[in-house]
Formats: sequence, structure tokens, C-alpha cells
Amino acid sequence: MDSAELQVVVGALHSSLTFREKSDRLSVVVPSDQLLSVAMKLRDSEPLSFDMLCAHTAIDWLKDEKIELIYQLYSTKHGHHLMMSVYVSRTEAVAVPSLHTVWQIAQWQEREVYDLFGICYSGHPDLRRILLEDDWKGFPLLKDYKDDFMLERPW
Amino acid sequence: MGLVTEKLPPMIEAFPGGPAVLTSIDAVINWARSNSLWPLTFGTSCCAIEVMMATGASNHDLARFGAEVARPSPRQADLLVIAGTIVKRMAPRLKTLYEQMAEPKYVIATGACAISGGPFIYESYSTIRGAHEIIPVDVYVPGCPPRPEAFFYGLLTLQKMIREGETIRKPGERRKPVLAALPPGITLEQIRAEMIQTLEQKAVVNLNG
Amino acid sequence: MFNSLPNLQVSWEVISVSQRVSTTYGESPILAVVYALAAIVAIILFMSLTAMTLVYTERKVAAHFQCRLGPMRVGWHGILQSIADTLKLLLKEDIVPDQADKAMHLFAPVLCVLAALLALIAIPFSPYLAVSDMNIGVLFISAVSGLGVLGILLGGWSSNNKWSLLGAMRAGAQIISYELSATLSILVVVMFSGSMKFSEIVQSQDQGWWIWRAPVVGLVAFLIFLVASTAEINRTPFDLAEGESELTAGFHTEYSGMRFAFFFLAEYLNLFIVSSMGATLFLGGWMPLHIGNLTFFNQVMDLIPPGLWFALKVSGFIFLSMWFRWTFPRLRVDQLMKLEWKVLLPIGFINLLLAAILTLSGFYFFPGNS
Amino acid sequence: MVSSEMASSVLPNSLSHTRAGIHISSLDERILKGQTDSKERADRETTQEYFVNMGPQHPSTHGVLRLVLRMDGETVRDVIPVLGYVHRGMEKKAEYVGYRQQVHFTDRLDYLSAVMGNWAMSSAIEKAMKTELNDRIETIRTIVAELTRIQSHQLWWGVLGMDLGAFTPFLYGFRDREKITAIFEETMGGRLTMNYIQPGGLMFDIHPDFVANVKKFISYFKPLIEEYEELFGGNVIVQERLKNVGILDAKSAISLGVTGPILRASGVAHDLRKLEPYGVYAKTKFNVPVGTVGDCWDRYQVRMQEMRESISIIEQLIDNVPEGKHMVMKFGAKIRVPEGVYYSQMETARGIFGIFIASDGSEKPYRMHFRTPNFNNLWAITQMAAGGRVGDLVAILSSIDIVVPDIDR
Amino acid sequence: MNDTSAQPTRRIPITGYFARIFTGFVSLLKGLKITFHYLSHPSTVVTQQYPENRATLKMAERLRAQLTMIHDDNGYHKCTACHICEQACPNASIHVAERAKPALSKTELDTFIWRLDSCTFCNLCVMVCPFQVLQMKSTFESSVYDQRLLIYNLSRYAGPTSTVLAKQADDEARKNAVEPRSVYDGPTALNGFFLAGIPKELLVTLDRKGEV
Repeated sequence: MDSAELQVVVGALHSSLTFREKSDRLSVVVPSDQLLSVAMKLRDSEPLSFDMLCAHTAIDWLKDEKIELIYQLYSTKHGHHLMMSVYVSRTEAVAVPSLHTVWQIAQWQEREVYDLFGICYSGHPDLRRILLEDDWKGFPLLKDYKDDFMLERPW
Repeated sequence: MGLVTEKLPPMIEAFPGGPAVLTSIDAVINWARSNSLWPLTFGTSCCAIEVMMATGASNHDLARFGAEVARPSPRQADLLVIAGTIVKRMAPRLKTLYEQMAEPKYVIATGACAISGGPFIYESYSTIRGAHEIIPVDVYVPGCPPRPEAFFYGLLTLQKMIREGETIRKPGERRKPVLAALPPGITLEQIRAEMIQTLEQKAVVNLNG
Repeated sequence: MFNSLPNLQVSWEVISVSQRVSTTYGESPILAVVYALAAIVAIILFMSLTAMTLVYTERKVAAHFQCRLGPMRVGWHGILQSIADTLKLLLKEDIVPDQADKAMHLFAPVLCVLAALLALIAIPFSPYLAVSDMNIGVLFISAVSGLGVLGILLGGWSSNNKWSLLGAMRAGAQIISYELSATLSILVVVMFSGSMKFSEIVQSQDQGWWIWRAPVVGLVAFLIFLVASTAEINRTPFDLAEGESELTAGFHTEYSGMRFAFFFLAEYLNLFIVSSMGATLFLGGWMPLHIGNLTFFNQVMDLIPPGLWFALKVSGFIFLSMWFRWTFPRLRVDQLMKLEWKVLLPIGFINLLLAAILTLSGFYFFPGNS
Repeated sequence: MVSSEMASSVLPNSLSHTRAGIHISSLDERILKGQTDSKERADRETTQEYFVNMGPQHPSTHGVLRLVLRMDGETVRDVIPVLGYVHRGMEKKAEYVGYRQQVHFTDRLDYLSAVMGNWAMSSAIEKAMKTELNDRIETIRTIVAELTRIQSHQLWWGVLGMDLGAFTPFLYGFRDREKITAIFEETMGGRLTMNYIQPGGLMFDIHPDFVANVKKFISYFKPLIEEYEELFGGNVIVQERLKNVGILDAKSAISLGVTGPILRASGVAHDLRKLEPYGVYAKTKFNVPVGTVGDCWDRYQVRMQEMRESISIIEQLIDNVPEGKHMVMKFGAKIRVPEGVYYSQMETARGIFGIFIASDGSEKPYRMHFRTPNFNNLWAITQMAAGGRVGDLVAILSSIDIVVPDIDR
Repeated sequence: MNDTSAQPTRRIPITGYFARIFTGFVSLLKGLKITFHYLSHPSTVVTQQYPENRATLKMAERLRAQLTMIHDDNGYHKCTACHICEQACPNASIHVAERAKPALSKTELDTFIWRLDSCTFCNLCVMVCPFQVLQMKSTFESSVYDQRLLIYNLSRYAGPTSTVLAKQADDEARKNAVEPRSVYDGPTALNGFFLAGIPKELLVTLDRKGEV
């Protein structure tokens, strides 16, 4: 399925879905409260069948005061890609539904995003830091992360 | 190190001709130690492939130096080769490993990451800038990663240090020669006298302290 | 020692060190004590030299199996490598973990070496060189080699390290299981030769070695012995007790310096003992190679002194063991047990039964005077 | 090394807390949770489970991976991987350096397929900038990538041997790998981390002897694969150790996001070189080997077959490397990627290496994410290793072919 | 974890007890044959003996192990201290120090500090240099006992480029324009300048008269 056809099918899943511009592939923006149901549909509906979650990460848009969660989906059946993003506020800590029931690997990828960005996932069975120590202060991939240890490039 | 290396030297030294005996004992012990450097199987990243594996492999063969007996347990190892990046989370473990090793123990830091943090000196929140911040390092082998030959040169450098810098008269102290060999393209005269002096002053590493 | 060339007609007379000591004792007790002490020193020297040579050989042989050179820089072709290693190990700091059972931790490696030393007593190296030629030699070695595993168990348990304990438990289970098969295969030879005395077992092979003299049965027993003995001394493919990739360093994880050297020593001594046993039981010990009626060939073979024969056979055995080690991967722990209880043991029993039938019917190749 | 780790882990946990109404757990809590289970079990069945730490310094964890094992005798009940012992903060660092400088960081992720990492990064930048490359660049890239795949698999073969307890295959594998590193060194100036493939082309043109040496290597290596099989793959002990061990079925493999040889061994013919051809793969003929059961033996076979396929790809390309320039971008120029988000991926020796770039149009990426194959592949171990022996765990870990810095980044 | 009974398993054919033992045995013999082949053919030994073969050892010409600055026959380089390599360096391993009082040009190189201890040999500095001043060499024997010895100054003199110097009338004028620098000279390495990874108290302080 090419990008245009995919847009029609994905757009029909829920009325609140919008599409992101300036992306090299079809990129759908899902509201946080619809995330779990849309993900389920993306995986289970036959023409889409996005059965693999390739990557899950986040971008800290400091200026917009938002954190964008990004899910790279892939269908081993049809071979098409989809980028799914969810915007959450970066000023107050809010919980996003965990997708580990949809794709198992989400469990660990979400732990990574929690570790580096501090995003909390509701319904996650084992949410804890993955790459850093449990007693680490702060979330290093946030743009305003400060650390005495970190050095700036002198020249 | 036990009886032989701690109680015996002062006793021998008192006898006439004792110092000469001690010197020859030193020579034998240092010969044995420098030729039997069993490394700990330890490597964190890229350097481990070049420095721990490729050197041990047939083409370069660490066994020629008698150092192919890689011990997985720190208790039996003599040589800790820090091959790869040390990060904050690994640092206490590295220290533990070093402490678990039995004396005499030697440390070689290989590659940019282990010497100074390498590519991750700046703007990294977790990389330790050099293994010497955690444990005393005897020899630095630069490279990213160093070639197996470069590591052998580092091993020879360490052997030189063991042969020249240790004596059972002062257990737990070792003296580093200033230069491994002449660094490429430099003659000794070119290195400033002050620098040598300062280095000499700081060359004795007290491991007990 | 090997001056007098024995010839075929004279039967081999075995004089052991213990016999010599006791005979001298009648003449002069002091001389006997001196003699015994000299023998002890000689044995200890022999033991450490053997182990050092074996370690060096193993490293060289392994290197050439793997297209490399092995130790090269310490002495000519690295010949002093083992000496350097030994010296270094002896002078290394001796760490006893804080939580360890200190007495047991100290005792375990000693026990391992002791077991190996005791086993060394019974083996006849040549007709004139044996410490003690006891009439229950086979039984003695079987019993004493069981002591070694006690050392391993103790070492693993007293270290207070889970990997050590796991390794020790593996070693215990493994050695006790494989002891059965080894004993069964030894029994075959005992049955054929009708004696448990090593010298008599050797003498029973002057017409041909048991490995081929007893049709098929001897060979099968030999193969079982080969496998079981490799397992008993914890060498690849049965080195589960110290399998590096699984258990860090197994039972000796927490050992350093001299005590580790003791384990090392015991390991290589055990290799030597097992190889000597294999050579003695199946390959005729110090008996020269004789083929039927080829008198000239047999006479030529007799020119080689028996001590050298023994050394040759033992080195062949040791080489085989090294060859295995540097070719095969290691078995998994349940496969190890399966191999013993489902393959080796049944075959061993059937073999023993066949051997009994053969002995009763007296059907040997080259039937001799036994 | 082991006991001290344990002591710190069993302390009463104080690091768990609540954030945004969500309970944030800690490693201590995770381990303690397992322990209560084992106590209950102990009451029921009278055997007591215990925990051991495998790593961070352990010969078979290929670096500094730490696995906390819940064991019942020799049987592994549960595996808790603990990561981060080489977490160098590469994604943070990537936000501070320019695009051209990014390439050499990929060398240090999956260092065994460094060239493919370079390629993935370069092609991500090229795709974003819509740079057209000539055939010479693409062909050379394909050849060196396949050589990298072979050397990576050679090393894996050797290390698998070592993990199963045979040291000799390790040295044979390395002996032959040195031939490839010599070719690399000659052309790229490095043995392991080459930084060879650059955005817009290659750092150097190939060495004049490159073609001849590659041909020599291929004729040398072809019979050796069969020898590998005879020495190791055919060995009954190896087969017993690998068959029916660590089974991963296709469905969970996909759900776990596993890629590369492991996914193919589970029976999914998923290979980006075939499905979304890049380089000159579209012009070459090769098969995608797949397994049937998804056990370690299948993974072994898939990788061995992949080496043969890689050789055939190189054979098809090596004779007619097209003429042309080796660099189409001006080297000194700073690279500015147009604003937007880009995700591009490539099939390395271990699976899909994806690079996600969020650009704000400046010289440096706003956010760079490396989707590394090993991160996803590793988690399959929690499914594969449960119920097996310690020996099985080692075989499984080796059959996944992990590179720890690639997991931790 | 999940239901293991549903998973497919490999069926190992049950071809008789003794047949399996026999095939297993044969497979072991095959392996033994291969290893014995290598043992019995000493020509298969591939080991290069490094310290012994040092005289004949030839490294690949492109091998990157040491950064050098190209100096011409007169000992003059072409570096204009333009800082392009400094910016291209991913981890600030290069520091170009300009001369405080340039003699002939607007900017002149004082010391070219290169940190071997942190260099990753990515070759970008060599590639971006507009004047081809830098070169990677394959000198690999650079192990040291002290980390500070890994910080090199690559330029042999502080002063203008060879082109500027060529325009000078006589040797005397050239000599006046330049000032010799040795390998371990430099404001960064030895003058108490802060260097990441090297503790301040370890840095050797050298006072060079009137500079930096």
C-alpha cells in the first residue's frame, strides 16, 4: 500500500487523527487518550496489520513545551511503514497508555523512553529505568537537562 | 605476596652481601612476573575485539608473550586490560574487579575511551573521562582501537616497567620509567628537562595508599 | 636404571621403592630413612616437573592445533614459560574471601594434590620404578581418585560463591557418575588378567595388549575408559566444573595465587595418572610392543627400555586427551548425565558380561600363559 | 564479583517511587518480586530457587551485559537483563555534533558491522538531502557491506564455538576474519572502526589491489565454510547443544520486534535487502535463508547460509565495479538537513539498524535516535531462556549474537 | 512465560540407539581430522611475530594511527591556523593555538595541539583541510606510562606558512619570523589549561616567557 492509500485507511480509524507534515513517510498524530485503541486497530485490521513496532522514541520540543512520542510501525505482512506520534505536555508529568499489550517489545522501549525522557506509561508491568541507575536524577535526553558532570566542548 | 616478599627482604638485607642477593631475587621475580601476565577477560566495547580477541587470535597470538591464559576470574588474573568505554554505571564494578585481583596487578588502558573518554569526553552525561579516574593505570595504549601490534607494544612497555620498576624491598610501590621508548619522531633531548623532573617526582605510584 | 636389557624368556621382576626401603631397613634403618626421604623428594620433584612439562606441552600443542605458535619469548621457544608461571603464581597474593570458610578453603586444594599424589604411588613406571606395587593397586587408585572430587567440592563450597558452588556440584555429580563406567572398563581388564596388581596386569600383556588381545571387548572397554577418564579429570568436552563461558571459572573462581596453582597442579597430575592407568591397563604398561611370531621385530622392540615404552604410551594418551580438548565443544550438564547413564553404563555392563564369557571360554587372540 | 553484586541488590528497596500516578519500580524491587515467588515455591515443592548474577564481567556476555538469573538448580527460571553498563549517552552527544561527524559514532555502536552503520547513517542523511549517488559508490558500498557481514558472521561463529566450550573454532574464525580486516585496512585505513562510508560517497577510493584481494579472499574462504561446517556444525555435541534450544516462534518474534537472522530463523523471510533494496542489491541475485523451528540450530544455519549468499553477492559485483567518482558531495561543506523527521533503516549483520533524525534545519540534528537491532533482539532472551539450563542460556545468548554497546548506545 | 507446548519443535529422528552413537562418533572423528591437519602442517601457522619482525613489518599505507603535520624540506608547513580542522573534529581533539603576536601574516600558528589520547582517527581533519597540511601515518608504537605524553604539538615552529616565508628575502628574515616549537610544547598540554579527562593537579605547569 503506498502512502496515499495508507493515509485514507488510517484516517478512517478514528476521527481525531491528523497527519504530520515534513516527514519522509506517512505520519499520523494520535491523541493520547486514543492511543491504545488506535494501536490495537492498526495491528489487528487486516489491510493495515502493523505487527511490528520497530522503534519507539521521543523528541523534546522545548519551544512548544511538548514532548512528541514516536512509534515506527512496520507490517511484515504488507511491508508498509507508518510513523505514529503522540504529543504530551512536557511541563507536567502525565501518563500515556502503555502499548506492551499490542507489541511486546513496547515494554522495553517504553522503559527506555521513561529512562531518558521521563514519560510515564500507565499499565506498564515493570516501569523502571533501563539504561541508567535507579537513583539517577533527571532525564538526560530532555533539552534542558543539566549535569555537573557533563562538560561543554571548549572550542 | 606473603612471607617471601614482605618479611624476608629486611632479614636478608641485614646480612653481608644481602643487597646483592635481593637484587638478583628481584631480577628473577620480575622476570617471572613480566613473562606471565595473565589477563582478565574483560572488555566493554570495540577495543575488546581488537585488544582482547584479535591479539589472542592466531594471526597475532598473545600466547607468544605467555599471556594467552585469559582468566575469567579476577582472583587469578594479573593484568586488567581496560578495553573500551567506562561509564558511570560500570565504574564501581570496575573498581570492584580491580580490588578483587590479587597483588601484583597491572592495568593497561587501551583506546581513546579508556584513556580519556575518547569520542565521549564532552557532552556525555555518563562516560568516565579516563579509567585512571577510578583505578591506577600503568600503561596507556592509544588508538581507537589500537592495532594488535600497538597493544603488544603496550605489553612490552608494561614488561619494561615490571622489570625496572619493582623491588621486593618496597612491596606495593612501583616506579614507572618516564618513557616507554622514544615516542615517534622525538629525541630525548627534545623533552624538556623540567617535564622529566616533574614526571619523575610523580612516577612512584603507591598502591597501598 | 635401564642398563640390563631384559629378554623375552625372562619374566619381568618388579621391584618397587617400598620394597627396597623395607629390605634396606633390615640392614640399616638410617639408610632406609634416607632412602625414603630421597624418594619423597624425587617424587615431589617429578610431580612438579611433570605438571610443568604438561602445561607447556599443552600450550604448545594447542597453539599448533590453532595455527599459531604458542609461548615463544621466554627462553628458547618459550620453554621456560611454565617456570615463569609457577614462580609468579607462588608469589602472588593469596586471597581468602571474607565470607569463606577459611580452614576448608585452605584445605581443599591440598586435598586435590594429595589425592593425585596418592594415586601416583600405585603406578608402575617401569619394572624398576614403582613406589609401591600393592596387590590391590587397581582398587587403591579407584578409591583414591574419589578423594580428589572431595577437594573440588570443598573448594567450591567453602568459597561462598554461587558460581563456585554450582561448579563444584557439577563436578561432584559428574565424577561420581563417570567413576562407574571407568571402574566397569577397568574390571574388564582385571577379569582378563585375573589380578588387581598393576605389575601382574602388565605382565599378563606380554603376549599382546588387552586393547586388541581381547577381541572387540578390549577396544570397547578402552573407549569407555577414554571417555570416562576424560570426564573424571574435568577436561573438555567434560569441563563443566570450570566451564569458563558458563560458570566464570567454576569451583576455583575464588582461588588465587598458590592455592590456584595447586588446583592447576592437581589437574595436570590427574591427566598424567589417568593416562598412565590407560597405558598400563590397555596398552601394556612398560611392556614392549610384540607381534605374534615376528621374532626379529619383537627383539628390536625389546631394545627400547621399558621406562621409555611407558613414557611413549602415556604421552600418546595425553596427546589424545589434548586433541579432544582442542577440538570439541563442551556438553551440557543433562547431556553429560545422559551420556553416562544411558550410553556408557549400559554398554559397559554388556561389555563386562561379554568379557566374563570370554574369560570363561579362554578365547583370546595370541593366547598366552595367563 | 558475583556476591558483592548480589548483596546490593537484595537490600530493602528505597528507590521505587511514584511519578504522575504511576508506580516506578526499581531493580531491587524487580528481583525481590521474583524472590517472593520462589519462597512460595519453596514451601510447595521443597526446592529453593536462588539468584545469581551473570555479568557485567562474565566471559559469555560479550561485553558488559548483566543478567540476573533466577535459578532452580541448573535450570534457569527467569532472566532479568540489566543494561546500561556501556551507556555512553550517544544520542545526547549526537545533538551536539554536525551531521558529518555523526558517521563515526555509528562505528562505535555495532562495531562488528561498522561499515553498515556508516552506510545507514550516510544514506539517512543522503535520503533527507535527496542526494543522488553514482553506481561506483553504490557498488563499492554493497561489496564492503557484504564483506562486513561475512567478517561479523565469522566472528560470531568463532565466539559461538568459544561459548560452547571449543576454543579452536574461535581462532579459526578469527584467522579468516583477519583476511577481511587486512582488506579493510588497505582500503579504509582501519581494521574495526573505519569511518569509511561518508554522506555523499566514500572517504577514499578503493585501493588498487582491492578487487584482486577480494577475489583472493573469496577463493580462499569458500572451501573453509565447508570446513567450518565439518569441524563444528557437523559435530554431534554442537547439534545436541543447539537443536531445540531457545525456540522462538514467528509470532512472538515479530511482536518482540526481533530482526535479522533471528527473525529469519523463526521462519519469517524478512530481509530489507530484498524487500526494500538499497545499494545495488536489486541488481544481484541472492536467496534469503529462513529457518523452520526458530531454535539456535536454525539461527546457526541461517548465518552460515548468509555467509555463502554474501559471497555470491560479492562474486556478482566484484568483476565489474563501475567507473566514477568516489565522492559526489564537497567534503569540507557543512551538511544541513532540511527541516522534518526522517527514519531510514538498513539490514546489518544483526538485523535492522534504523536511524531517526529530527531536524530543525540547522547544522546539527535536533534529535537523533538509533534503532539498534540488538536492543530488540536481546529481549527475546527472556522468552527463549526460561526453562533451559545455564549452558543453554550461554548458547542462546551467543546465537542472538549481541553486541552490548549497540544495545546500550 | 508463554505456552511452550504450542511452539514447534525440531524432531530429532530416532534412528536406533547404536546408529546414533555411531554417527555421532563419526562426526567427532571428522572434527579430529581437521584439527590434526593443522597440527601436522606447520606451514598453516599464520602468526606474525610482532616485536621480532619489527624490522620487516609493513603497515597498510592508509592505516590511521598517528596524525602528523606535513613539513617541507625546509621544515616549514602550510597551516594558516584557520581552525577548520578544529571545528571538524568531533570531540575537540585538535586545538589550534594562534600566535599572540603574528610576525608576517594576520594569523599565524603557534602550536597545533593534537590529543592522541582522545583521537578517534576519523580522518575528518585530514579531509577538510583546505591546504592539505595534515596527514595520517601508520606509526602505532605510542604507548606511554603517562597520559600527558599523549598530547602532542604537531607544528615544529610558531610562525607563518611556508608560502609566506618563501616571499621573505633571506634566511635571516625567515629565522626571525619563526620560533621553534617542540613536540611537548603548547599552551594546552603543559600550561595548566584545563583538559577534559586530565585532572588539573596532574597537569604540568611550564612557564614559557611572555606567551599565552
